[in-house]
Amino acid sequence: DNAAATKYGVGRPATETELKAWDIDVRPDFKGLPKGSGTIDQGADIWDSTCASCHGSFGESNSVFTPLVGGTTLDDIVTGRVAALTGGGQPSRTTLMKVPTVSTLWDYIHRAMPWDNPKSLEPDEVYAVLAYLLNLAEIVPSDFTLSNENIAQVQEKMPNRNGMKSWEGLWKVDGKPDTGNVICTSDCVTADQPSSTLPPQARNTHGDLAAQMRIVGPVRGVNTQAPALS
Amino acid sequence: DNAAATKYGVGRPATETELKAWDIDVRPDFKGLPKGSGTIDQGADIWDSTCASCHGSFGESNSVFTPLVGGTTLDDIVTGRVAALTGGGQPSRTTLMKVPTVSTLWDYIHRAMPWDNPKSLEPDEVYAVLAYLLNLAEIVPSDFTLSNENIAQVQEKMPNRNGMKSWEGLWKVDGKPDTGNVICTSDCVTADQPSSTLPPQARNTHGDLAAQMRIVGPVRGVNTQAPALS
Amino acid sequence: ATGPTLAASAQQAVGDPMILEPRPWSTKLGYPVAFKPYGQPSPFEANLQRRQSPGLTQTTQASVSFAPLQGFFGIITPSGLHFERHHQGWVDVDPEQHRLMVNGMVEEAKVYTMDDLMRLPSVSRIHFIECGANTGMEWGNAAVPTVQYTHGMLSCCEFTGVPLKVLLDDCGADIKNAQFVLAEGNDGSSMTRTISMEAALDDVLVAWGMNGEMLRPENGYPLRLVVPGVQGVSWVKWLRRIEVGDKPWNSKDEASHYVDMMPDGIHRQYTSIQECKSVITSPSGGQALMGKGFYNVSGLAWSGRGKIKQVDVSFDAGRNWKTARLETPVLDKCLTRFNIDWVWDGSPVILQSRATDSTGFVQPRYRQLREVRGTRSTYHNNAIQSWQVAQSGEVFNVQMD
Amino acid sequence: ATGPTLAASAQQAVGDPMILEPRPWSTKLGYPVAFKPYGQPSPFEANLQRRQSPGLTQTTQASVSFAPLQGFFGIITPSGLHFERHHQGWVDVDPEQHRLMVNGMVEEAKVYTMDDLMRLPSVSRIHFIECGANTGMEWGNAAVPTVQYTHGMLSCCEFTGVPLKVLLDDCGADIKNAQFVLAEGNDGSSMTRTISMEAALDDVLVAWGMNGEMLRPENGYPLRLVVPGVQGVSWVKWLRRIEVGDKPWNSKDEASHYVDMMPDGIHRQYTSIQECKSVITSPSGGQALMGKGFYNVSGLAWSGRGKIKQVDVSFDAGRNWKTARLETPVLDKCLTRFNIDWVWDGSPVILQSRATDSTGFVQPRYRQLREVRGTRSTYHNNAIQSWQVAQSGEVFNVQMD
Ligand code: HEC
Ligand code: HEC
Ligand SMILES: [Ca+2]
Ligand SMILES: [Ca+2]
Ligand SMILES: [Ca+2]
Ligand SMILES: [Ca+2]
Ligand SMILES: [Ca+2]
Ligand SMILES: [Ca+2]
Ligand SMILES: [Co+2]
Ligand SMILES: [Co+2]
Repeated sequence: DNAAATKYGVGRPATETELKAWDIDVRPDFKGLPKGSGTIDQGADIWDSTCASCHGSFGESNSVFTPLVGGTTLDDIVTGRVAALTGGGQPSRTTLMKVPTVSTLWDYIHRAMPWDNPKSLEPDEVYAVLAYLLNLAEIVPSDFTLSNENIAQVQEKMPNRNGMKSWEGLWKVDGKPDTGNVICTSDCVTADQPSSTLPPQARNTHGDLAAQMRIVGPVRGVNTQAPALS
Repeated sequence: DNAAATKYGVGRPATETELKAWDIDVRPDFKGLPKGSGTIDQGADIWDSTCASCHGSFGESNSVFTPLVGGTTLDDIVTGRVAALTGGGQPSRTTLMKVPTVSTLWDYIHRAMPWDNPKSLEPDEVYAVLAYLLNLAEIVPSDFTLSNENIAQVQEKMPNRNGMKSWEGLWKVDGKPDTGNVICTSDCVTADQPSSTLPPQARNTHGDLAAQMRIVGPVRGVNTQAPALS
Repeated sequence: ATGPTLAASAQQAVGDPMILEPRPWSTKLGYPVAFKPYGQPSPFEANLQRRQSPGLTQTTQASVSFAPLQGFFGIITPSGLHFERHHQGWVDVDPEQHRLMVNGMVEEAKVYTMDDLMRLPSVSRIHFIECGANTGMEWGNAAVPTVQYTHGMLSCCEFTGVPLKVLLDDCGADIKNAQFVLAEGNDGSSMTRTISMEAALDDVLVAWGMNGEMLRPENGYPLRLVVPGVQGVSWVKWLRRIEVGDKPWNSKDEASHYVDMMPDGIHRQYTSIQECKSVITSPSGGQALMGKGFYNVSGLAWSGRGKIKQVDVSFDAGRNWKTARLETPVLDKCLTRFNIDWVWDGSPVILQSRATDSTGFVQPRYRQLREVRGTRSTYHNNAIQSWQVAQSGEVFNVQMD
Repeated sequence: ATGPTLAASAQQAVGDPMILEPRPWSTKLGYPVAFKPYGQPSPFEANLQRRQSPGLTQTTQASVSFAPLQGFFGIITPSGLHFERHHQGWVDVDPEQHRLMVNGMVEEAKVYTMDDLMRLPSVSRIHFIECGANTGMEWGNAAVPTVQYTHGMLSCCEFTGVPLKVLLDDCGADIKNAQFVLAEGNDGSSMTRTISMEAALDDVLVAWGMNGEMLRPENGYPLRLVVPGVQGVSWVKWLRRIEVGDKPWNSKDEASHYVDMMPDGIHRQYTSIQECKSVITSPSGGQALMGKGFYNVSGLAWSGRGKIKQVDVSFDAGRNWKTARLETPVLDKCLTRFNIDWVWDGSPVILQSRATDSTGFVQPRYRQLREVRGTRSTYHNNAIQSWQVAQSGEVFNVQMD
């Protein structure tokens, strides 16, 4: 009989079954991770039938979302830093270039994927399909069975595991800003010209702007189907 | 060239014709009243064709609005106070029991009546139909011609011309309140019973209240098609 | 020992199907963004509508629709549920065709387009608007069942517009000799109302904005007068003209309506200001409490003379009072939301709220109001509202003297 | 001497047909009250809609619709035009079927219905919500044409709900040892986000009310977390669970998105707070000024760390600055509307606004931001926005270093 219940008397204790149903989050320390395992072969079947239509056969597609796999090297797996993030070679930042913790992927696939049928995968299936993705990125070998027992070791091979830092400046209310400005009111230093102007073709990429603004008032939307006003 | 135009440079001077079109208000001192006249006979024709359908042949109808005419006496015309407002005999307060200034009626009929075709009456027509109404209330005789020349004399016969006072208490921001209360916080004087409770039949006059309130929350609408909860 | 209690606790040990059986919304892909380019409330909220009070008016165009205060939170009125009061119906004005004329005791009468007006320095402020006839049906006795009908001619929005003073200055108004302005609408009734020059120079706005967007057509699109603290009928909608003058106009709604009849048969005119008032909106009439226990009693307080200073709530028909929490911001001539904890023990009880404003004015009891104004003055009923909670939990509208 | 000038002045002597020829709305009976039980904007306002930015996202359910800031007044966002950001589409949750669970480091894990929650002591407060990715398309260069797309992942509403602290207390949360809470939604993605205990105990709300009515479905009906000052993705919608814990969760949107990449390739995580920022909304990109002369330049300023203290506006690309008027109320972690007079002489000019918050932080220039954060960090672009007015009056999005 808790003190709280005495105060407002609303709500009721959650049952074990209810907690089991909803308390599904998995933390980086693997708190919340259910037991289970899955092979890459099993994962490949699930992937092909359930995931590939959106993410591509090798997680490379960017037709419905940015690629999941790509841009990481065996070297990154050693260093835990994805080198391509500093070079400019890779066209986009793939999921495996960014995500530092394997728990994140397990948790997210389990709660949200496949996108059009979320929460349909059993834990073993999540292990399997995640193993398949990790193998695509050469983080685990092709005969690997991912399980709750060995996932902590896989964590030690995540390519970008050392590539993130918690940034208190924007976390704590009194965090220290890393940028800023000073109030200057007259004859302030400023560039003579804009460093960037809207590319002419971008003027019309969002359609006729006249149709996106109020028809009366101090200013009007410009008909961007026509050339710029002169 | 006014000072204001220099400041913002928006807007433009109104023309004489524009002022004539819109500056149509008529004040109690008859400022704004256009020249013209109309007889009760003319007014009766207009009334029967244009007004009676809503207000009744004698301005007595309350089917689309409270009655315009009724409840005033020849005595009221002498005193300028409508006696029925203090007695309880008259079922409703008619327009002519209340309106102290004849300008009000001229102005309003001209701007807003007939209700479904407002601003369709010419000044002469307004004089005529107003004369008709005033005659119904026995304020002017049946051979009367109302005009801008004699309307000030008619004002002297308005039955409730002395029945209103301007109330500064609710006009000026620092007006003196005529009611109020004091903050009492414990053991305050109060009646034991409500002086009035919602009549049982009124519980259902507004339909099913359950259908008028949110379906979740701390309180719910009561199904007032059913008897009161017990 | 075998019975519903045990069965219930066995079921409890398993749990709530709403948790155990995944709901469709958590196992499907939802709707796209901009599916509704202009969004709507959930269909589950459809009960909350503006409604007429049956029998109150003879027509639907010279009538009022009441705002469902029983369902509101905070102080902002959703624009779609703003109360309506029209005298000749509402109209759909083309803003490009709309004009504002300023004339009378000015150096130069002027005409403005919406484009002109919206170029001028504007301000934005949150204010309540209350019809002078709000709670009018209750002058004689408890007459209507819910707070929608007792107090629903009340709304509160953020308004944006140009101060009327800017326009008066722009036309060179003769502020020394003029004491009044006339505001005139552009609907069928071309509603006219006299406004005091005191207000006109203080905080009156010629407004086009309401809650961040343009006024709704029912509320005067594209232009209405905002007269903070003053009864709604003076907030002339579809505003087309301002005249500066030295005498009041005694327009129809200042000479036949919006006049308060005193017990001696004399009517008070130019009773503009809405004095300090409050009402508990939850729980309120026509609702039922869902059993004993803790409740957050919530309501609204406002004053046409300034800010709300304090709201007290009584749970015993006015014998004892406790001071409620006021939500912030507490603004001038604006609704203030109050909340107070309450544990209902299941016995019959009468709830009241009593507001005090920054002038020190305390909201009157019915007896105090009627002693001065009788029971037939129609307008400006700001008496303390009482809600009677029956043992059943059903809440009734009652009046305490 | 005969020509258009004379003709125009002759016509002027007669007047404007909009005044001389009575408009239909002033010569007809209008629509009845409650014609629309839930009202809508005027059809003349139809241009103002939430819109997607073409090409920004690959799907419409993991996407964003931008609020048309160019048309807003004051600080309140009309609920129908609140920006949207969904990760798995928006859903229509039945409030009777909705549950909130609180578990983790608590004495007793509990389940609440909406009825339970709405009985608890609630508060109402006006706060902005800004997506961490707002202005994200502009990190590298001026990319999109209007303020709807540069800054439209921004809205501001009055929210009503129970402080999260009340629920944490009700469940006996171990506040000493726990440093974080997890918030989880009930949509397809069951979005999870880590919230700092500092915020949870301060001003976070478990909210059901938005602008006086229930939340809109797109914004989390019937329950969302309100985390003042913090990026929108943390304001978990369709909220179903709160877990109290001693470590952050590194959820998908804390480990793959909403992480800010620095020039050295390191990503910053848990970058929650939206720092001080401002933008001029009128005039703004894609608009044209209607000729020389007086304008009321208007915009919005906000800070996730407190109140807005001052907004300065430059009409010469940042060389000289004037302090703008701030509309009241100026509230904590809330939009503040600023206005400033301006006379446009018809020559090309660049407009900027620069906000300062109550901590003394001054909104940075692009150069200052990029010196630290580079150009590929996607989130938290709060640089000074520049609008270039061409001689033609057309306004273009440009960036000043
Ligand atoms: C119908 C399309 C679709 C299908 C099928 C699908 N996904 Fe996805 N997936 C998406 C979209 C869209 C997103 C991005 C969601 C967002 O923006 O929050 C996503 C995100 C992800 C992410 C997170 C990527 C990141 O960086 O945030 C992972 C991991 C993932 N999917 C794995 C899978 C797996 C495994 C399957 C099959 C079991 C699957 N997906 C099936 C569309 C799909
Ligand atoms: C289609 C119905 C209709 C017609 C026709 C009509 N009226 Fe009216 N009249 C009304 C209504 C309804 C009101 C009340 C309007 C309001 O509430 O502001 C009214 C109000 C009035 C009033 C003001 C009464 C008061 O106390 O406020 C006068 C005077 C009046 N009408 C005179 C006339 C005259 C004269 C005509 C014909 C020229 C006329 N009416 C035609 C419906 C009508
Ligand atoms: Ca957990
Ligand atoms: Ca299975
Ligand atoms: Ca146009
Ligand atoms: Ca006049
Ligand atoms: Ca004629
Ligand atoms: Ca129900
Ligand atoms: Co009214
Ligand atoms: Co976002």
